[in-house]
Amino acid sequence: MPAMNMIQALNSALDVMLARDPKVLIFGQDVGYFGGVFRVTDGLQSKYGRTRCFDAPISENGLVGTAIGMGAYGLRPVVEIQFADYIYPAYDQLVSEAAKLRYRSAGQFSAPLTVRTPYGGGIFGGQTHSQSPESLFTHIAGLKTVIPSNPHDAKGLLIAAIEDDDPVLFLEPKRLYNGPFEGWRDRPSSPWAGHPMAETPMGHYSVPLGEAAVVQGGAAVTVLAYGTMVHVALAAAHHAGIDAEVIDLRTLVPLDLETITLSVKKTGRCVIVHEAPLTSGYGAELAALVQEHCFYHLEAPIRRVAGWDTPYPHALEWDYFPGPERIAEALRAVVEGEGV
Amino acid sequence: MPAMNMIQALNSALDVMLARDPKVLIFGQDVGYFGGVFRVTDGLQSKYGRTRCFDAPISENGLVGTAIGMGAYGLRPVVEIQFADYIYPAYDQLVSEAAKLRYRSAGQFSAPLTVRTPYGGGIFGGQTHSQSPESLFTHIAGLKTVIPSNPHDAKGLLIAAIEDDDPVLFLEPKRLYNGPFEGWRDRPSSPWAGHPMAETPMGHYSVPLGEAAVVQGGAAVTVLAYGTMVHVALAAAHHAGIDAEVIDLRTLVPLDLETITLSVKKTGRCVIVHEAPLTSGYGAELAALVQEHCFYHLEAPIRRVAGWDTPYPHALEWDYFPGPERIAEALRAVVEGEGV
Amino acid sequence: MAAPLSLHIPEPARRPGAAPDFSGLRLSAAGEVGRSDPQTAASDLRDLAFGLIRVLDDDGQAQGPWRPELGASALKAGLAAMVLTRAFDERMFRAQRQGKTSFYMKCTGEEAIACAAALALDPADMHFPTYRQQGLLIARGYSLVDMMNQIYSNAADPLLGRQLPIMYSAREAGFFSISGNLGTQMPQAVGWAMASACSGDTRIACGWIGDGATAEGDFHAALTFASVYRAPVILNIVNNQWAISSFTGVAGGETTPFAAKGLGYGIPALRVDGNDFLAVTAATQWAAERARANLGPTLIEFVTYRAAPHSTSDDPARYRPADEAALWPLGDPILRLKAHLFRSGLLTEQDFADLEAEALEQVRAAGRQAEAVGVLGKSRPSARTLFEDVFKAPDARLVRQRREHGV
Amino acid sequence: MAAPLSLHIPEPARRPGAAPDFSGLRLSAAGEVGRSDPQTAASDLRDLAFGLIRVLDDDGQAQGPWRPELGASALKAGLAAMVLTRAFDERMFRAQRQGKTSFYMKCTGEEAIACAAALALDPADMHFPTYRQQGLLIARGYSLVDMMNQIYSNAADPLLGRQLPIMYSAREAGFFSISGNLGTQMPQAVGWAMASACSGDTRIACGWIGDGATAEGDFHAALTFASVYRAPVILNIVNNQWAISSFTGVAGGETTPFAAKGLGYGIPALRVDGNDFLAVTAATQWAAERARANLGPTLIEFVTYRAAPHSTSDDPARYRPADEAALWPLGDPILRLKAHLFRSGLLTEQDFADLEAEALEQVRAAGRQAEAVGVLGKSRPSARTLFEDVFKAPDARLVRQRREHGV
Ligand SMILES: Cc1ncc(C[n+]2csc(CCOP(=O)(O)OP(=O)(O)O)c2C)c(N)n1
Ligand SMILES: Cc1ncc(C[n+]2csc(CCOP(=O)(O)OP(=O)(O)O)c2C)c(N)n1
Ligand SMILES: [Mg+2]
Ligand SMILES: [Mg+2]
Repeated sequence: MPAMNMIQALNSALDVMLARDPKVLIFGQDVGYFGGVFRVTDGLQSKYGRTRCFDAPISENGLVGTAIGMGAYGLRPVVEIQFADYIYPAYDQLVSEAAKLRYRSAGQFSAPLTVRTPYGGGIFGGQTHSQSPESLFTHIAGLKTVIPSNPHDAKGLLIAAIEDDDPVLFLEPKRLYNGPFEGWRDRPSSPWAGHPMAETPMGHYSVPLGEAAVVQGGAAVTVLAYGTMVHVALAAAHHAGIDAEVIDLRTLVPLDLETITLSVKKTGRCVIVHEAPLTSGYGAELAALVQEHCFYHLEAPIRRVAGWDTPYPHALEWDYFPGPERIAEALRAVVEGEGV
Repeated sequence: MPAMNMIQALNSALDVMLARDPKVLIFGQDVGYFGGVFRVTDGLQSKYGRTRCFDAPISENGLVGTAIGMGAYGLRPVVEIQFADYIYPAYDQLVSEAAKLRYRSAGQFSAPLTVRTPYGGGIFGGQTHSQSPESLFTHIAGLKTVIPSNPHDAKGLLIAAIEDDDPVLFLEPKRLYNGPFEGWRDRPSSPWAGHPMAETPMGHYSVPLGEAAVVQGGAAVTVLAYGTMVHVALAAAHHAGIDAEVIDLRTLVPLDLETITLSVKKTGRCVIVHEAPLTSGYGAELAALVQEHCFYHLEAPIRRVAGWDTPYPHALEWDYFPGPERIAEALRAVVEGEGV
Repeated sequence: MAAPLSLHIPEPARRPGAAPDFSGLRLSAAGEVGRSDPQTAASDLRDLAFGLIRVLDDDGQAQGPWRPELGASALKAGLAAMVLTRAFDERMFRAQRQGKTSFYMKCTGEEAIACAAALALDPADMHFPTYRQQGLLIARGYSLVDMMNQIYSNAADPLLGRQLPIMYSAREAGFFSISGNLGTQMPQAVGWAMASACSGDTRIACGWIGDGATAEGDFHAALTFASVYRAPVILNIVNNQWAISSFTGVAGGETTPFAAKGLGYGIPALRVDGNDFLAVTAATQWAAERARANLGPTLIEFVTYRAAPHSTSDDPARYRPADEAALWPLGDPILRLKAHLFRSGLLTEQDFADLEAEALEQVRAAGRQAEAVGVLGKSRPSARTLFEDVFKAPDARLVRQRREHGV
Repeated sequence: MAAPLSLHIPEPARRPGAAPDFSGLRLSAAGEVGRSDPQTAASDLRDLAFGLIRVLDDDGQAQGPWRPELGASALKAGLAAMVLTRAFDERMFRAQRQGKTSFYMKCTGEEAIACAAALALDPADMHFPTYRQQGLLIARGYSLVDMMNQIYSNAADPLLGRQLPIMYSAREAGFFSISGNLGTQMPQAVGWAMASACSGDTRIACGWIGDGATAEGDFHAALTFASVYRAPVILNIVNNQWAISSFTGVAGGETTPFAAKGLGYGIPALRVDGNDFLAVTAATQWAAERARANLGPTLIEFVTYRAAPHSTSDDPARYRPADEAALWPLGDPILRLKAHLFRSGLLTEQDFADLEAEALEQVRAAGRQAEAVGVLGKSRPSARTLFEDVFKAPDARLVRQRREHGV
């Protein structure tokens, strides 16, 4: 099984799906001849032709709007939004249209599109190349939200998303494209090669939507994370020397609540980590659910470690990014049962 | 002090501000000559002239985008979005621009606009005249979100919002425009006249942003609500015969966490109510905060009573709307300490 | 020192109390505007956006190069569809006033547009309508009972009571699910057409939007994508002079016709008398011929007048002269086609009276059937359906919520 | 049975390995396009969107009716601003390559547009730029050191290290805060202009957008609002032929010039040689005169070429012929103005060499000053500032978070 980085794994997923299903097509800014600014669609236009993978105008509402029409026709469009920070012009089409089409037409029409977009920080991208908007979509009934944390899952989840009959927002942690990232600002970054989850089958396979992965067993505390933060959380637990059970959610909607509650009922403690700002982040939903479902097992308040409630900065990126020290501190506090 | 309904109170706030501050102007669809589809701007164009209150194209991004430019110039625009369900085309301008302008320009420019919009259900408006999108805005650093529950507060809060130097989203519970609503689908609706909070001073006053109101003291459980749900929660507590302390948040951001924690520490129990879908609704943030800050005082899991995670229906509106029975049941469960 | 700047706030001359004034309306005589071959390059078609394509003159005669080839039965089918549409509107508006439903919207005065377009296109073509194209369904012979069941949101509503009345969806009738959010359907229509072209299909799409809603960003997106990929789509603007209380000047129509928007995208654009069944037919056929020949999109502005209130929630007496509708210079589309059929000897007064009576009876019969199922509040879909179709299969959370609701 | 449909996917002839091909470019000779009085009605100005307003011919002579009245010092100031802009770009691009910052974007080949526009408008007018208008700041004499401090995100960055490099904001220089989100500034520019007009002010606004970004809905919103309220605003499209790897055909420019977009809104539109300092000046003055006379907005398309990579993250060799920039038919804006000054006897080779040397020295001196404060990663604003300016005053939550962060 070849080792792939996340870009190669995503490219492979698209390649597999273009080959298997003539209804799949890809469009977005710079994805055609050029192969995408992150090279995720590299080589696909020349392999499958211009009507299967092509450039689109800089109009995110047009991208998603036309993809909905294509989906209603019967195709399975995969759309790339160049950065998640630029998804807002398409917000109405996603929220009012893609998410509600099946419901409002009582199943006559549906919008089986996949919207891929790189998200998250850690690359000195400033406020418009670093955002994590996932919770703005998890609130919307009718949308699924998927976030992989490694090449193997990225490919399998992307295939599952494309094959899914409902609209899926597929957020790609761009900080993980070329290698895992533990969040230490001053240590050299490592490539994916050598990481067990870089082992990625060449052909078709899928990782089902709605199944979390327990990436590290542990007894002291449950850590809920996704995307880049899975790796940062692991590093933090190691750093703090705490026996944490780390769960990679993989899909936020549908959520694998069972795996979460099973773990929290065992550990009695929970820390939730994300890059997005704290207030109304997805961590809020997770905390609400965990206290609802595990109240009588909890031995300390659930803590959230998240981005601050400010826009994403540039120079002070490492003061914003919820790195291993901040997470480690929360782990310690929760294990010691500290209130706020 | 005259009794006003909420429409009159809002109209009075706008009237007061147009008269006091030449920098205030109002625009939006049908707000000029016609006075707005809900009549909130009735009479203002003829009183203050066409450049102070005028119709705008059906372009919500244009509405908010031009208002930001006006704000940067030095005016205080008040924009009306005809229904909150139509705010999504303006989402990018609100999230990427209005919310971040002061920050990214290090205070050189700001966007002191107020975006008024009717929200919420209970009027058989179907999925595009009933939504409650508040949590899509509470996640955005740099935006304030205000929701009044009665005429007196509506006027005072709207004045405070217009006078505020930051962008404010002002959500008007349209079900309360003409009278309080307790959520009983089959009882006749009553007008505001006679309700103590309909007493509304004629002139200038403000209700500060960030201060919740304890609308009913109680010892058994704390209920957090805003907008229409304040009245439904009161009805539910009455119906269940439970001595609930009901808090009207009034502003979601900035949040009056102190009033909340004080109450929950006293009652040891908490129910949160909103019309918006459950997942990633503002109730999630409230639940997360309450368990964080009151963990060692809580005697039962916090419950959220909210809209289901479906689009807003038409015929089945009363199966969707979190009415007094559903709330009463949650109150009982929390008082009895039931887990989920 | 420069003179102070001032802002122009557009305001129609015609408000309550003032006399109706249509002097600003750019009109052409019937038959006046030349007809270019549909194969003509877009750049040679710019004038069509500024004229007004008309076929029927004041005497009901068909004039000029845009005269479509329509046989007697097609003309009568068109008239019948318009009459039925108007009768349906009348009844359902009244039904709302009687408390049988929450909301209704009429298309009175605009019937020619949807009815002619429906008949000029192929039944397999897909329309992406807005809320004032009930004529499409009616002309395509869609069940009036199903429309009423939708309006009554009752147990037989094909949309399971989920949508506001009149927000139909009828896939089999080539009628896309209507959205309450203005403009969103336009890029969707373009995407559907792109998909059809990608797939080597022969079906084309047709998007519909009001004059006011052209200001939405989605309208621009639709024109851009249609132009870039030469999508086989017809993009129709129904300019009925009003967007609730706002006149066309508030949407940018004060100085330039809406059709001219096409020119900046290299999209051929026609400005057409929307109350002229024959002109609507001809323009639609012309655009369809271009689309089917891979010549790409056409933008059509249909000039008409919203004779009815915006909706049952509206009172136009508050913002326009009471007699404006009556003085609208392009007349009534039903009376104009009727006059043409008279003139051509294809119809008698008795035939027309029969047509009207038949329409009324059809509507009444449908009404009885729908009301037998029940009206809003008296009959409704099972509460279980509330939790269905959010996704193809419900996730665990929806199952939990359904259970919590006890259904 | 109809023939199958097919989709048109626009693709430039010119890709790596192919020869540059500008045959599709609509050009006019210098002096060829007539100049209408700025008072002319928009409807009489439609042709200007399809021509190409040019003043400087191949010999550096100023031709035709659009020749602006510019004295020697104004011309030299323009040349100096362009030379300085290019020198600044060179140095900062290199600084990024040296790891001194995260990102940079050059405007090489496009200098005439921002520099001429800055000098043609009043210093009190407000620009709403996108990221390739550094020439505005430089021509307006804004501090190079402050620009560099912003680029280095250091402790002296006027924007407190919050923004990506080159996303300047300089209120005092009439330069609005740049957003990374394409197109959003356009309706904001219109709003600012509306506010100025509402207030009886005399200042006008000027919005800037790239060819690719005209596809955004905000561009349509800007044109709509500008048209409806006749806002005193100039809306500039910088058509530099590329949007990262996408040629103008992907933005709808294959069949129609971008300037033509104005026509559908009744907005006069000019298509202008963007590499011709005099043409840019003349067009800007013309538009400003209209705006100041309450005649409303003007749309200008500046035709130019993005000679540099899109940004430091880009490699254009992957998607366009290597020698395309060199063969661009409208030449280099600096060399063209230089030739004009030569020809007019206002400049010698030595003068020009001095100008270049001076620019280099200015940039170097500024560089030393900024680097003395520090480059990215070596110097930064206080962490406390992270929590400031979210609101005018922090809410309790931000205070809590700042405390939690220990600053
Ligand atoms: C995005 C959005 N904004 C606002 C509205 C509210 N609204 C409903 S209809 C309407 C007027 C539309 O006018 P027009 O497009 O001319 O169509 P007409 O009603 O005249 O057929 C408005 C503003 C909406 N439905 N969607
Ligand atoms: C809303 C949005 N979508 C996408 C992007 C990513 N992006 C940045 S620059 C660019 C190309 C812009 O091209 P153009 O408008 O022609 O300007 P130019 O770079 O040529 O000056 C793109 C797609 C963005 N910044 N904002
Ligand atoms: Mg209209
Ligand atoms: Mg460009």
